[in-house]
Amino acid sequence: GGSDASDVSDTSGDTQSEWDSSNDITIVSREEGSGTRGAFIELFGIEEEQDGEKVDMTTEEAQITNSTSVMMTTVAQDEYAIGYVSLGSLGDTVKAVKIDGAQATAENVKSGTYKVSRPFNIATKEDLDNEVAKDFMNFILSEEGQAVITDNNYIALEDVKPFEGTSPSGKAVVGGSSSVSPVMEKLIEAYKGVNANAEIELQTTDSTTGMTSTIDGSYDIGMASRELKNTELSAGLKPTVIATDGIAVIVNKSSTVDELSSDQVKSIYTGDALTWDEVVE
Amino acid sequence: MGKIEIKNLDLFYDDFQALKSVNLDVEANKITAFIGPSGCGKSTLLKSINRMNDLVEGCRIEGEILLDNENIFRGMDVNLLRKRVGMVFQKPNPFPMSVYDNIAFGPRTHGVRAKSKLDDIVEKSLRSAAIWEECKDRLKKSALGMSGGQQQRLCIARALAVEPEVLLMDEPTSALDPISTSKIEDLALELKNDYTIVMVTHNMQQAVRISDNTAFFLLGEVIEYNQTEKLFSIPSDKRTEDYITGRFG
Amino acid sequence: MGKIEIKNLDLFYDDFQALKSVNLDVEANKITAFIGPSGCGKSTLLKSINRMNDLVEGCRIEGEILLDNENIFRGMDVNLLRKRVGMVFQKPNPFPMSVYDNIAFGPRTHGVRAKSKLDDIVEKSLRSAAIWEECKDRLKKSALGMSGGQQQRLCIARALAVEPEVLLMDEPTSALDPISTSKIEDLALELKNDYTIVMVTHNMQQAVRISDNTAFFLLGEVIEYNQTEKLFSIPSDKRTEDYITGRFG
Amino acid sequence: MNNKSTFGQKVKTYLNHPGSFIMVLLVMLGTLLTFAVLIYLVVYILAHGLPYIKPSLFSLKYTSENASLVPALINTVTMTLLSLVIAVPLGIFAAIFLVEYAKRGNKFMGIIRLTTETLSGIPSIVYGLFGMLFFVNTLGWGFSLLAGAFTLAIMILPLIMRTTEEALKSVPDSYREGSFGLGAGKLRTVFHIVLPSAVPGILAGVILAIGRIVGETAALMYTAGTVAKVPSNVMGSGRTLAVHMYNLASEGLYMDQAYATAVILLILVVGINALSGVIAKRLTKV
Amino acid sequence: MKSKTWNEKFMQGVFFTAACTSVLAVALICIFLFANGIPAMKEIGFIKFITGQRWKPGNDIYGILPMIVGSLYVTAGAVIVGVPIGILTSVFMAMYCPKKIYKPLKAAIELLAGIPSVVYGFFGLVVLVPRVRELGRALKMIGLARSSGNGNSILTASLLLGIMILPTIVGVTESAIRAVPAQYYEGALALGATHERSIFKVIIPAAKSGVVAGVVLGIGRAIGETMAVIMVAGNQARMPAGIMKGVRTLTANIVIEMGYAADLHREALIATGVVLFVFILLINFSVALIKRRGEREQ
Ligand SMILES: Nc1ncnc2c1ncn2[C@@H]1O[C@H](COP(=O)(O)OP(=O)(O)OP(=O)(O)O)[C@@H](O)[C@H]1O
Ligand SMILES: Nc1ncnc2c1ncn2[C@@H]1O[C@H](COP(=O)(O)OP(=O)(O)OP(=O)(O)O)[C@@H](O)[C@H]1O
Ligand SMILES: [Mg+2]
Ligand SMILES: [Mg+2]
Repeated sequence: GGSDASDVSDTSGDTQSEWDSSNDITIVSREEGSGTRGAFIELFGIEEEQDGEKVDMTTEEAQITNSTSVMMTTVAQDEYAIGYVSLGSLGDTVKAVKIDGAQATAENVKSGTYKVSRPFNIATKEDLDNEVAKDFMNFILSEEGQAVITDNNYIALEDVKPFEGTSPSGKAVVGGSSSVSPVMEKLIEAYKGVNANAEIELQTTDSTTGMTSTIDGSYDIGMASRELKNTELSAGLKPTVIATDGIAVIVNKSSTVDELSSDQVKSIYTGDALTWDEVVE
Repeated sequence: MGKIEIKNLDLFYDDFQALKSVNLDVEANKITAFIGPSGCGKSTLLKSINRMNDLVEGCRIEGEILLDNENIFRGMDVNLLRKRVGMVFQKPNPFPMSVYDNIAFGPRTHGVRAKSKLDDIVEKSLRSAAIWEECKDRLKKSALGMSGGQQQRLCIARALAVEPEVLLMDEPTSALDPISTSKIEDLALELKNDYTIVMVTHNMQQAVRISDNTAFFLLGEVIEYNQTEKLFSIPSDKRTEDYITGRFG
Repeated sequence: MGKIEIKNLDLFYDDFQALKSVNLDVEANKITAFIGPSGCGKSTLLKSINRMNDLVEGCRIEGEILLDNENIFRGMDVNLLRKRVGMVFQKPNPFPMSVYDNIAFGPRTHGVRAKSKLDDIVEKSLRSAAIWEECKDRLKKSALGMSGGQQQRLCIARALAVEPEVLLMDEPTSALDPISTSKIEDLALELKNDYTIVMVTHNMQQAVRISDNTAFFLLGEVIEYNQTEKLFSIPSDKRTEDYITGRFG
Repeated sequence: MNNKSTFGQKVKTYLNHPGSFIMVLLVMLGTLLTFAVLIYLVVYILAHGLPYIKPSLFSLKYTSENASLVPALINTVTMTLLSLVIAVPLGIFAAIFLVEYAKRGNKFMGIIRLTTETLSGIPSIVYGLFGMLFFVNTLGWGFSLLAGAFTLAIMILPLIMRTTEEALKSVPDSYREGSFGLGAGKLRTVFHIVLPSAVPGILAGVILAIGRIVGETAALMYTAGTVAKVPSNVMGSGRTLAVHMYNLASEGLYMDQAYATAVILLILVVGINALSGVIAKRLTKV
Repeated sequence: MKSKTWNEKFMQGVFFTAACTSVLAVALICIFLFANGIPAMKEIGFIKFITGQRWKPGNDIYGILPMIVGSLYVTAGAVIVGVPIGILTSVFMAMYCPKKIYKPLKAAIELLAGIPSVVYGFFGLVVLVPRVRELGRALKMIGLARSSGNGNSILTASLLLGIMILPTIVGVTESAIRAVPAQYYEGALALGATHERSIFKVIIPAAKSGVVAGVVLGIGRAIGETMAVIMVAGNQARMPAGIMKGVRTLTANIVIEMGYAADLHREALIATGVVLFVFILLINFSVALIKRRGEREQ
């Protein structure tokens, strides 16, 4: 991976004063529909059931961004901010807090002590007939493929077998979620190492485009950082989980907060707690 | 019978009548001068002769102009008309290209392609316009680099290159210095042997110096048309007299 | 001793010398005419008198111009100079605002704020420029809607509104019809009782009709400066004679 | 002696006219602000990007390791050429119609004016949506350079039309009269006299258009896609430099490379502007 | 006029066809946007869509009033920031700038227009946001504001957009000023007016319609700007709550959610595009009106 979201945390990092918990919390969230947000609100119980409908209770005051880097930069600059990012994107400009006592690491996700995670999905049509795509899928789900996943701080699947490729030649198009895209890029590069005949094109768009384009055939493999919707499943898409991604809750480095409980996170994100001293003492 | 016969010409710019039943015969191989105060319609009439007014939107013409007895508004190809009736403008307007290409533009337009033929035409036209000596060494250079007077003679040469029969000149010297002016006047006197020349001028002395016939215009009408000598010595109309003695204009 | 004394004035546009050691005294309460062929420097000298040439980049002046014995290039606030020496241009240039605001612009510039005072000035100036009757009912309407002749008189009124001592006019009638021209000429004759007037004209008859003194320019030099009558009847220089008899220009 | 107001005289003038003094201060202040912001921006980009311009950034192939911008650069050039090939002839011809052929007061001309102005005001995000709905989905071109190029072509069309129109209008009528006076027809006049004189102006418009193409993101994300390599043909997807930079930046993993790319983009923009100046000068010299 | 060769006629046809493309393009854009946006508006309820104050796509609640108001606020802010500076700069460029430095300055302004909006976005995020945040906290400390906001706010977005519309305003206004006949300026000077008085009392009023057109074009740019605003505006989909608080614009709404939207949500976003498009149409019509009035006055 490259470097940090921003080296400019120091613009406000010239901490003129001590971290003061009486300040308003700057809440940063991802956009509605984003896989990261979906997983986040579900796992922290921010999503509530009302009249048989799930309602996202995230406070309207939460600042919204559709980009991980904006999220990281904002939290890195603002001493009183809180946000969340994929574990794979976590850099050292921000601080990940412990949730219910558990550190946000791949091991803890795997062992189940850190519960905030979501699946990375790929989806294909049920009748996928692109040999390269099939072979590539096998690669992803193999030992070699999963090693790439682990290398990039995501949580690999269990019980995988070594790759037995058929080295078909041809072209496949993979496209969709920008969260999955960085690791997919690494997977493609690794796959080219074992099968030079294949050409795989990567389209970084978004989960929905990934799914719709797979349905209409312009992608062979779609990527989604969320669960598939019913309309997508009924259109003939078959999802496959290729990895698990932890979601780290992040705060500014100068924050004195190191640990939060699920309920505290929930009360922040539902807008019940407005200043830090309402959450921590 | 004249080379050009203008009969009952009315010309309107939209609703404004710029020419009022003008009748005028232009004699072949003579210089005819149009004089009159600003806005009286001199340029308008001149431009009608080679139908440059076609370009003006809202310009409407009634009456006829005959060139060698042929009505120029009926069935005559306007491009051929303009080839036969060349024009030189008040402000020298050489194209922004080389001297050579300026002269060759006309012949090329009318289908002359052969290099040798073009060379001949260019030299001949420049000679006729008395500017060959000055620019034979800079034929490939931009025409815009020449002085105003040279540019104007170049424009005359350009007009001559398509071998016209009539040459219309709209105040060809008004933007020029005295020396260039007299060069162009000499040139006009020379050219009238081969061409019929109609010239608008605001300089009455110029009309006296070079023209054979003079027409005096006022508010779109031809007030008086006569041999130049007569018109200036014994004007038959009071308004002509007022004008040539400088009482207005 | 004149109202304006021009002493050894040399003027350069970059390297080109447009005026060559000009010496000229302009008498108070007289009309002084500048005549000469195009490009001889008439406008240039006129503009020097109220330093409008300052605007031209690369324009350099040597010599002096005295207004009431004070050097206009030294220590005189150029804005106050221009208040004292008003100017009327060849093309009428009323501002794109109402007639009233056009006239009031100058007084307001010089600090007059009171409505009643402004009203007075506007009426007085328009009357002096002989245009009050024509526009008293349309004071609030745009000045651009007036005819060319009216616009020019409006510009004169505008110049008068700041109570200048000298009035410079650069071919003020050349864009106008005969009737407007004669109105402006009458106006000039009237105004000279209160103002010193310097006027450029390309119409020699106009100079004869209205000016007291005439200067004849050629290639940046004053060839002859004399009482108008004398200059036109017994020119002392051959070139003057050639010019006024129309041998060139 | 000089007739120009000396500094001392100027000060005196301003002392006499305090209102003018305030205005001149305001003008200077406003201008200073504008250029201060500009300089800050440029320095900011350079400071963040220059240190990260490394040879690996210019590898022939993009990988997640080198974040090379070469494919994106090639795509940018291709995209620019494609869009220009579509938009420039259309724009020039349309402008010729408006200036040389359409009659004054023509109703149709009013409509064209209005639509071109509308086009030039449409935000690029709306172009993106339209391009996706029309070229990508309805025409079935998929995410492709071609879909992107057509979208951009529509986007820059008004710019080309407008500048060409201005350029044609600024050709003195005396040239046209001269040509007609020699018996040349309209077509010959337009192509041999008017157009050549208008070339510098048209070129300026084309340069402006290139600037817009190079800097465009929103309209391309939904039409040309974001594949980080050079597609084998125009029906393939590829990302331009600006999109490349956006992608590098959005996941926060490649911020340094993103700034380095921004530097290259900036250099490109400056280069294009400078080039236009040079070409225009050449051409006007004849 | 009568006997045109076939060639002339053919080419005239070609020119005419080319001139029609812009009409065709606008028609296509209208058709495709409307065809995709209108059904969603119908389903949601046109009035509910435009005047609804809540936007919760997860629960099929689509009200874009907050975004409409947000766009208006941010644009107004951009105008307040950008217009005075832009006009003053254009006055400098047209009336003060020494010839020698004109070219580089002009090129610099063109450069300002050529910087991709993503770069502006990061600039805003890293440079403007912290400054505004500090300002907010300072205001709260001295008791001038109840809530400090966190830097991503209407104010920040306005500042950034104000900068981004500068080149548009400077460009158009400068040429409008230059188009004013020099005679007006000379006329004013000859009456003893100073340079400044001539400019601000005669030239700028004479260039009024051009200046206004430039401002309106700037407004168009500000409303349409996307990539940069997203990064600094906070993007809260609720009614704007003060200039130190965040806001979501119409464009941001589209770009932020397009990626994950499906079905009605996606159509609602396209409908947002339709609303944006209508805004731009209104702006363009007003520019056309202003211009026409300006021409009539001349
Ligand atoms: N294209 C046009 N549209 C409308 N009116 C025009 C047009 N051209 C000329 N006129 C008007 O027609 C009248 C005659 O104009 P013309 O140019 O023929 O005058 P002129 O005698 O050549 O004057 P000058 O000595 O100033 O050249 C003028 O009143 C002029 O305003
Ligand atoms: N701004 C300028 N820069 C360079 N040269 C100039 C400038 N203004 C005038 N000239 C030159 O100075 C000379 C005198 O010009 P001026 O305008 O004073 O002539 P004029 O006598 O008023 O002529 P006209 O009768 O044509 O108005 C001319 O050769 C002209 O080309
Ligand atoms: Mg004429
Ligand atoms: Mg003059």
